Amino acid sequence: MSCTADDVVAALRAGADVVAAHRGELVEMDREIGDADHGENMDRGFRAVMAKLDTSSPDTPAAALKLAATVLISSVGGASGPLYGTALLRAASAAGDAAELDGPAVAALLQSGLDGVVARGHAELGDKTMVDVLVPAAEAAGNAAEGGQDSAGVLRSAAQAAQEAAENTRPLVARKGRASYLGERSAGHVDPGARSTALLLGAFAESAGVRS
Amino acid sequence: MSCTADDVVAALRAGADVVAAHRGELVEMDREIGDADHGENMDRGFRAVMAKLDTSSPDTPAAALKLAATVLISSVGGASGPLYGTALLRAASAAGDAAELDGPAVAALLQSGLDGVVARGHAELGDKTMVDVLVPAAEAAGNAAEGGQDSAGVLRSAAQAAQEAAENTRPLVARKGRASYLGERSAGHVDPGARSTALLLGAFAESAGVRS
Amino acid sequence: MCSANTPFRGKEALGLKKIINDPATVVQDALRGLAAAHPDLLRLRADPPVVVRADAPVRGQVAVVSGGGSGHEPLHTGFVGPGMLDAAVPGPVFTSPTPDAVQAAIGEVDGGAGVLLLVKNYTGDVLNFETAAELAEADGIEVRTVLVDDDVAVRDSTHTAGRRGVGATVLVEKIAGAAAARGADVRRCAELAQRVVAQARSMGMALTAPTVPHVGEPSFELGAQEVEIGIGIHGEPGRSREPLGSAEEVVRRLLDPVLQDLPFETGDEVLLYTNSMGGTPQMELYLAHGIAERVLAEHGLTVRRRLVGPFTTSLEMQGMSLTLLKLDQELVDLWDSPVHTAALRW
Amino acid sequence: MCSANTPFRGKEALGLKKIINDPATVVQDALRGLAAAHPDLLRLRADPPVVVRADAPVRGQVAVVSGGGSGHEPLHTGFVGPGMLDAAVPGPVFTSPTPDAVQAAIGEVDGGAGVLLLVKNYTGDVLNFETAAELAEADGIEVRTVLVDDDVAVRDSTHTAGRRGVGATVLVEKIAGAAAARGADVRRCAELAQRVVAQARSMGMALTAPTVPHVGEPSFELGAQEVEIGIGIHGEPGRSREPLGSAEEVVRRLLDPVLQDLPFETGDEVLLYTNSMGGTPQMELYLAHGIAERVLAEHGLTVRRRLVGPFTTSLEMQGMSLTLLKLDQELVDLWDSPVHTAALRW
Ligand SMILES: Nc1ncnc2c1ncn2[C@@H]1O[C@H](COP(=O)(O)OP(=O)(O)O)[C@@H](O)[C@H]1O
Ligand SMILES: Nc1ncnc2c1ncn2[C@@H]1O[C@H](COP(=O)(O)OP(=O)(O)O)[C@@H](O)[C@H]1O
Ligand SMILES: [Mg+2]
Ligand SMILES: [Mg+2]
Ligand SMILES: [Mg+2]
Ligand SMILES: [Mg+2]
Repeated sequence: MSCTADDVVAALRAGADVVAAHRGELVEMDREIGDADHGENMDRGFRAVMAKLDTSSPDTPAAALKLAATVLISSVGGASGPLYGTALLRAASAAGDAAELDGPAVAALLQSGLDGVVARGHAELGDKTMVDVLVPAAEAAGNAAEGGQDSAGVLRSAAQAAQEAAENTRPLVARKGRASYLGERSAGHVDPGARSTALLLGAFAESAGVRS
Repeated sequence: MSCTADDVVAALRAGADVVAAHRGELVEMDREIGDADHGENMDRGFRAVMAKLDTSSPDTPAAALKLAATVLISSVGGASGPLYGTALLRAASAAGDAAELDGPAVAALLQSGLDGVVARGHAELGDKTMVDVLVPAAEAAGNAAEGGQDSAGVLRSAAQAAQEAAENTRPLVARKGRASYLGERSAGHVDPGARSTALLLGAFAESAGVRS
Repeated sequence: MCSANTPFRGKEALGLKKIINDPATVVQDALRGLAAAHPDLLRLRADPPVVVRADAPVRGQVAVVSGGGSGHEPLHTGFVGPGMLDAAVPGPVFTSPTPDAVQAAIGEVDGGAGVLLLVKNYTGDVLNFETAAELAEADGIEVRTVLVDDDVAVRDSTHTAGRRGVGATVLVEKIAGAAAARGADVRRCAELAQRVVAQARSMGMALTAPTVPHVGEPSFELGAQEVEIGIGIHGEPGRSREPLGSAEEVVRRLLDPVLQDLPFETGDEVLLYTNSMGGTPQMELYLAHGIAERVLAEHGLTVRRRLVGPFTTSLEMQGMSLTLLKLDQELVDLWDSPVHTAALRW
Repeated sequence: MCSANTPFRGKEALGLKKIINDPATVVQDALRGLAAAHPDLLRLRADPPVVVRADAPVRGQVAVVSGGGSGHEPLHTGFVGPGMLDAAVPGPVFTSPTPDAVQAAIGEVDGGAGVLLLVKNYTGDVLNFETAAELAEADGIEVRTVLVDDDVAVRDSTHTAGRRGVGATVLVEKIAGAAAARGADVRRCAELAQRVVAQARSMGMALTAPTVPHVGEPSFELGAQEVEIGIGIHGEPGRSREPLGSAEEVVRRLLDPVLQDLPFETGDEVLLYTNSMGGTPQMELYLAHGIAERVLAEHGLTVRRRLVGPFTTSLEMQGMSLTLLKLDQELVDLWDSPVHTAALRW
């Protein structure tokens, strides 16, 4: 199976649902090592994306991704808004005007998204940010695509890697983002942005799996 | 026995001790229906009186009372400072230049003090103030003096009446002083100024009893 | 000696969570900081402490003096300076200053044109300032006293202590100070102050209680969603305890009795003073102010002047009060006159 | 739709003890009150909300714009007006505004002489303002950005997010605004702002935590006598937890790292800014200020200018920060230049 514009929209809806369901958890995680708004920010952003999708129907995957990107940038604020926004913008560029995305295309999208986040936020692996999830997720996606998986399979692999990678941020000492102000005291907590990335990838994969 | 300048000074010392010992209680009583400073105010004032007595030795009862009055006025602040100060000033005037005070003289002093408080604060019986203690105390003192008691006996009668009168302020609704702002909610608490008056009269009586 | 038996309870013993050294010296320590911060505006006369305008006495000009217990800052010390107070007399926390402190203040600022005492109507303040006025008059200084009693939370009656002075105090100090700066005589300054008192009404509420340093525990206890309506500014409990409700409800509960009391009428022009009790953040205060402006517009009142901020506080207490002053052109002009103090400046 | 599954948690559900109507609209509601209170100074552009100087754009003058998450009031909205900010962009509570809000602000105030963006150094603010600057430049507006990063509680390094912007922000806004009002070009305004950043250092502490309206519980928990040293202004926990100690100890714990960092040296002239985090009453703040003046004198520093008050706050958080700015005559002159805003005026 390949991934159409409708599939991307469905994935975004699944993303909005998972963010809404985990809003409190993400706020609490950010309260521990940040400023207690990550769940609020993400929820505000994804609600805005949903509201926008009520009145517009993007006709390519790229258009859907770009819509989400611009709405997130103009509604989230905070660090995560521009970072997720950039990731989706870059993914949209990578999707070009294709009507459907196959496994390798989805893997390439993820890699582009990751590159966008790094270009914007300058975080390295181990800085305890969403990058710590995106790197192994993009790598797993690439491997799955090389192994001949379709778009749903690629997303499944990315989501699995992401799940574990988010948990692996727990022992790290943050060097980027607000948690870095805590120094050593940031260790012992999962990074909220890492967690939301894993949640989103999980929701995307599940949505793709159901529809495929 | 009659009451000399030294006896007045000893009574003031006993007053300072009882105020210091009940400082917290008076603060707590004032916290309930006032602004939580009556114990603090009285303690500050009586410490100042003691400090003054370290360097001066009044040679008549009137001089001792006047010393206490002026120090209280210039160190207590709040409502109780001018009221106790005025009471002692009036008592000093009533004492004239007598070297010793007999029973009737002590009773007259108490009445003068009460008159001063009423002149200054315009409180009536039942307004839930120190007046509610001073009125029965002065009356008991007058009766005791008429009954032939000496100064110690007069003070003992005043103190006994005061003790009961303070407790009797509990059900009253305050109409003067800070507790009046509470309206009906002031009922159910003993008035702190009534309590400090009873404590002071008790200490004066005990001091007189010991020395006589 | 008694002092040996009762060593002063220090900050640690009280478990006080405050940025202070010693509850016994907190007022003086804060005054030293105030004087250090504003050497151009004021100076500190020590023992009894009085905050005096730097260039006092101003010859030939009425001196305006106020004071009262500490813990309401910037009231009164933050209002010392040209166009407002010539001196402020800070008592201990929530306790009136003594007559000799007030007398010292009068002595520092009397410029030969008389002294106006602005006194919040609390028994302690009234009695202590009264004595000081008598002493100063005995020294040949012309003294007038105006009592401020604007708090509609307290039922007024000749048989009670009367209403408390709260928010209107700042307005009275500003307007009387402006009149003095313009050369009005002491009688006229007192008349204007009296007019502000007559035309101003206030009502306050608290979400939390203040903790007086020497007491060490909150002045009253409130439930998680309970507020004190009709709170004073001394940590004295309010008139009633009620559930918090929305900001809209809070503002209406404060404004309704204020509007009825004077009464304020359609077409009146007013000054609206939205005051934080200290701990309420600016976000909540402006939010409440916006609602109050809307409610007054509903009543056909025109808000011509505003004051929003923590000006009449009760230590760290969270809560707010609303004060309405009926304006006329003369009061507007006096309000607009220049003022240069630590807390109000234009 | 997801919104049906997660109805916004209202004030009652959260058990919030705040004077607000709804956590979802608290920022807008407060801005409406601000605009109602200061019609002469500023106006509110709605959706995205931007607070704009009443007479903007000022033709031919550099426009100075700042912003960031709400909850730090009067920062930044209280500093909009002649001599300081042309616009402030308030984000949600403790959350950076979005690029389109910043872009809207730039559009409202650009007077043809370029726009200076003053941005506190937090990843979110940096990224969102950066995007806005790119968008404005694409529209042909000359934009310069100066990052404020004065918090010595955060160790600086190229491998981290860098230092936070805290107290110095007010000083930068005042001085850059004064330069713009005097007709300096945008390059020069940016240079001056940069110089203030380079010469300013801050350190803060908290006695209590703020409660973000949409969160409903305090941002961190502290023991009865515990304080957070090196606190930020977003409810993010500080660098370490320590026993409170005396005010003297508190002030030294804040000043020592500040003094060492620049370093400040004997003979330096400085501006000392003693800031309340919101809930700390003025009495404690001035008390701490007085100690700080004394400690600086011990180090041979001359305090030439002061600012004392709640200007860089974190909702109702109790605590304080100290900021030291090394002065030269040019900075003193710019500091002294007229300013007319809701929160600073002279
Ligand atoms: N420089 C960065 N690079 C990548 N991710 C970052 C960076 N800074 C922060 N983040 C991510 O953003 C998350 C925080 O987002 P959020 O709480 O919404 O914004 P803010 O920190 O502005 O409050 C962090 O948990 C982290 O994963
Ligand atoms: N008008 C008055 N007449 C007589 N006593 C009064 C009057 N007003 C107050 N008091 C007494 O003063 C006491 C309070 O004293 P204190 O707490 O020291 O002063 P304040 O009320 O100014 O804080 C009251 O308990 C009451 O007994
Ligand atoms: Mg956050
Ligand atoms: Mg009292
Ligand atoms: Mg008192
Ligand atoms: Mg944030």
